[in-house]
Amino acid sequence: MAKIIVEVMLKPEILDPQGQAVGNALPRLGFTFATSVRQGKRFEIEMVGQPTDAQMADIHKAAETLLSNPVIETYLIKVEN
Amino acid sequence: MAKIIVEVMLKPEILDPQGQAVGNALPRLGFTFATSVRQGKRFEIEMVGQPTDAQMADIHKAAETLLSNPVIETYLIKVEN
Amino acid sequence: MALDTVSIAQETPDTAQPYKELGLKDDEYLRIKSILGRRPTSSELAMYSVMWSEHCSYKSSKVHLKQFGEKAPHSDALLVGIGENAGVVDVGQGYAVTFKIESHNHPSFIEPYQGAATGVGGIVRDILTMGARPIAVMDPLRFGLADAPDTHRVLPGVIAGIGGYGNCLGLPNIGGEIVFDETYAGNPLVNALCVGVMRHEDIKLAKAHGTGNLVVLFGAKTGGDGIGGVSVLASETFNAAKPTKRPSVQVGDPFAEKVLIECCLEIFHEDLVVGIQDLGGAGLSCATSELASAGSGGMNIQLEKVPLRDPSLSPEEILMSESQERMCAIVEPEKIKRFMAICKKWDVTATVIGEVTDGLQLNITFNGQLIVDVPPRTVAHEGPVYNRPIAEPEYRKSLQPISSAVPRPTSPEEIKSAILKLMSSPNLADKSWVTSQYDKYVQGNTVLAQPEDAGVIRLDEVTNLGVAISTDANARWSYLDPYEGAKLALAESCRNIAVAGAKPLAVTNCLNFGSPEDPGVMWQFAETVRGLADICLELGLPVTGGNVSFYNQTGSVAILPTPVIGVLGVIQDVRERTPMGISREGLELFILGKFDDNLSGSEWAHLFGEIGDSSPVLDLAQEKSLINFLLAGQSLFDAAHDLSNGGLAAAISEMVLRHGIGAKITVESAGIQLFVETPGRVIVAVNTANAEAVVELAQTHGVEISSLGSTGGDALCINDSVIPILELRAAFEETFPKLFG
Amino acid sequence: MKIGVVTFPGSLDDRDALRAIEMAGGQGVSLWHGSDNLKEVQAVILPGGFSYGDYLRCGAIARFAPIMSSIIIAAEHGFPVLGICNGFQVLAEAHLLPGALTRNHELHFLCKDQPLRIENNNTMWTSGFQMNQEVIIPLKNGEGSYQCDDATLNILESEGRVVARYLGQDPNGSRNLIAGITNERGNVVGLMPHPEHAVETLTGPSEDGLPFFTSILHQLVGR
Ligand SMILES: Nc1ncnc2c1ncn2[C@@H]1O[C@H](COP(=O)(O)OP(=O)(O)O)[C@@H](O)[C@H]1O
Ligand SMILES: [Mg+2]
Repeated sequence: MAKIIVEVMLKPEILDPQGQAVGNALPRLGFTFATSVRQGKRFEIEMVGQPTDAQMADIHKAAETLLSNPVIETYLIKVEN
Repeated sequence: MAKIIVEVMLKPEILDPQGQAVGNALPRLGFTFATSVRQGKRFEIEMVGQPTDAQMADIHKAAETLLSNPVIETYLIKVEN
Repeated sequence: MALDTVSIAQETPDTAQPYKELGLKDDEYLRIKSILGRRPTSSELAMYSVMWSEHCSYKSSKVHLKQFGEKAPHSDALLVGIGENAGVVDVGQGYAVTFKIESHNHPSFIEPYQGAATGVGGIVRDILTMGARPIAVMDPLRFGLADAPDTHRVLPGVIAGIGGYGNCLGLPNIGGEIVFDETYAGNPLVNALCVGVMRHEDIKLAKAHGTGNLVVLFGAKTGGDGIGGVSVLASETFNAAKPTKRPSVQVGDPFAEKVLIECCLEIFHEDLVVGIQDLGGAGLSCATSELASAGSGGMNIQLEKVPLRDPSLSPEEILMSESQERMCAIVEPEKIKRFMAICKKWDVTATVIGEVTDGLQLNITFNGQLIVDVPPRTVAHEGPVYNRPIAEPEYRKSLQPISSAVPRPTSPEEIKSAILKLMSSPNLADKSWVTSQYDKYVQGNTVLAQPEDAGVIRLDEVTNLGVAISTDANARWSYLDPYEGAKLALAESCRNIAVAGAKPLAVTNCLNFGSPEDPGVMWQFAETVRGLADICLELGLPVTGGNVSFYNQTGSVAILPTPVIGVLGVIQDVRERTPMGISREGLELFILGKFDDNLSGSEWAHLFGEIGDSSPVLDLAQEKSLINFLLAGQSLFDAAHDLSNGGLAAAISEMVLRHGIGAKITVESAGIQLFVETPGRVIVAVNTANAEAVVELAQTHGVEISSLGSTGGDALCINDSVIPILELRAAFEETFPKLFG
Repeated sequence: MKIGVVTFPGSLDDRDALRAIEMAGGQGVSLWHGSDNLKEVQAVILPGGFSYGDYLRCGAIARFAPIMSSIIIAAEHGFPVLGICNGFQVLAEAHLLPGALTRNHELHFLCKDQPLRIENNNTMWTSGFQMNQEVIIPLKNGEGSYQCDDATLNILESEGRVVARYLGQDPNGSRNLIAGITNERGNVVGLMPHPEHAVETLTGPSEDGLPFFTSILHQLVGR
């Protein structure tokens, strides 16, 4: 059984109000470690067995069309076991 | 300069309507690879230099109080360079 | 893993059971044994423990609540009374309206967003269950002090949760309340009201009739939500090694509920159900036992058929799960195909899990083994009843009158700074930061919404028939005198309805109190119910339902007694409604009703840390005359606004701020008259041409009327004090963004 | 004159849009997301709401509905489509309009009576407005912040494809205060504010939304 991770982040040039809000909240709570915060999404997709090449192609297509919007976002796919 | 990644996921026993919506949409689009989908958050936090022990402790505290709600979520911290 | 079946229970009568951990008392456990003639199985124990909890059985409040039935006024409007999921009233033209308030207080403290969201989801399902389309929601809320750190955790989450769920369902939010008081720290009150409409013939009841009819569970799959408590049972009794990580919070899925609403309405439209019940607190335990108990009695359920989100759930947990967005319907076999087709259309999971029998028992099997064999009435309707000790609380003996430390401003500067102070205080400041997070336009029938006195919704686009709803509570008066406090809250709610131009018709309530095991709290509760029942009888308004929330306390400190009252009114032509804001220059302002000098419980005194010693006493005759006057004069008013929290000072400020048109008023004793909250008063703005008629009308109704001033300009002028609207608005509007933005 | 309104699971303002069409003198036809049949309507409105709960991204799942495949093909051939709020989000996800709608900068759902300026009255849906007419129309959404890259923004501005712009205080952080845009042909318009909630003063802040519905009817007659 494999687990596919798809990480979706806003492109750097796109305003990220959520990340910004976290970035502003941290110092108010006394946390001073961060210089910048961006917030994105993380999908954990379970599948039976290891992904075949055809399935990997499908996963890329799903990440590109459904899980992310290429106009504003980028994605990264990882396979875990 | 280090990058701290905080991954926040709903606990497995907690209903995840977002993941469910994706899981239901995939087969409608002809993607049949997934047996289950969960959706969580991913924070990318940039900081100057490598985190000290005290800073790591702070990062854990921030992850536990601000970035996640331990009643329904779990978090995982990773350090990238 | 061993399944505890009825036959095992018979064979092992002495097995120890964790009934105490499940909240049952020794005598309650004995009673279960005597009902069954044996020890309960673990599944039966689970059902009884949750159904006999305070929350589901009303065991401490029942003896008091029955006054609502005993003292009930005769009302032709009441179509369905207390006892069903929500009461239903006839509003004419063949329309029936159902409305109810429920609390989701504690869950909203634990997880503000989800707690509040699922609170909205729950009350909406109650309304839907009656056969109605939900058409609006309201949210009376109470929080700890506005500047307390925990309030900053709780309030934004609660607001986002109410908005997140209600907006996604497409329900306009048309009003509510936000009040801050120290006693709510740790015990926020999240009450939610929903109102729905249907045709008379579409009313549905939670009854399982007809041998052979099918029991259908539909909506979301069942997970481990809200069963933190029962995991005790699953783990201790059977398998100590099993992970008992069962969440006590529920997560809402508003999209699933929206789809469920549309699916149900289509099912109702085709008349496909015999009875229907939503799944809320106590989940399937509650739904099956209530349906069977209210029906002919017999029901078989095959529990393994319940679709699960988490396959590791034990039968006890399936019975107790409080997973949201589920419904249970009784369907005739010949209609099941069509029922399933509609569910499929909406992508709603539906499963036949059992059938109605001609027996008297509720029998539940799990993979063929009998695990529950109970008379359903003993679970659902014949739970324990307590006559808890009652004692007038000590604090009432040490109440002090309002001291001279509470200022009575008189000079122009004093008046100006007092008004600015009052209007910027969190309890009176502009709530747009909150209400702008709620959709008030969806469905296109919202005629009045916050910040108006009442929400008004159009029911019929052709005839313009509509309903008005208001929720009110004055917990400080209830603290001073719970009997009068309850009456005053109801009177205020009626006044809010009448001010908008609607005729009060029916009442719902949500009674939020501390621990019923504290005799002082129980006294507050008993006095509240007595007051409510009395005034409802006197005004001829039926109580159609409600909710009781006990145990809102931290240690020995209870919240202020907070009976939240909701009143529903009917307005024949919504185009005639009266708004609260001054919309034109040159209008004459009148004030109706008398005032006294008792500042007890007022917001002004509260700002200086005082509560005083005596609540006002409701003058019922005056209140009735005022309501009649308002209804008779409806067409004569340009604007009308009720005086409540903050008295005349707040009322006139709000009227001015609504559209930014000023006013000039004169008062004799500003120090008292501006701030006293004497009930039974209203300000009306009247076109000069109508002024004489209004005065005459007041006199014929025996309502005291006096001229207050006139509208116009860009300032609120009180005697010689000039408060520019810009300045007043800044004070009024900056508080919430500063606190929570 | 038949105008379709699509109901997706989670659509909320579909009935309001149908009512607005009827008030403008048209015939509203309800279209179901699961069918690709446009029922011979002459224009389509994608209404507001939370299609599929808007859980992934607003409009991201709805754009794959069967009805959308018909609408996308038709729109590319000049068929008039108006996307209101969630409908605008669906159109952006379907790439019938450029850019994307993202989380409001204050991170809250925001419901308010929003002043706007109509800056293009050359579309099928706005021809009934005066150029630069100022109107008040309810805005209500959590993800209404219009974002696109600089090149796209330049094109939109230089070609006059900004249909409506927010006036006064910035409600959500949209680039250049954009409230609505059109495609090159002017047949597809996306709008964050809700004109269907501004068709009678009894239930809305104004009647300023009505021209969106009368415009299309006039355009269709003229064809
Ligand atoms: N304070 C109250 N006043 C009037 N009726 C009440 C009150 N509290 C509860 N009830 C009624 O008791 C019945 C049971 O309440 P409850 O178990 O909360 O219903 P539900 O499970 O449908 O929410 C309902 O009819 C409800 O309206
Ligand atoms: Mg119920």
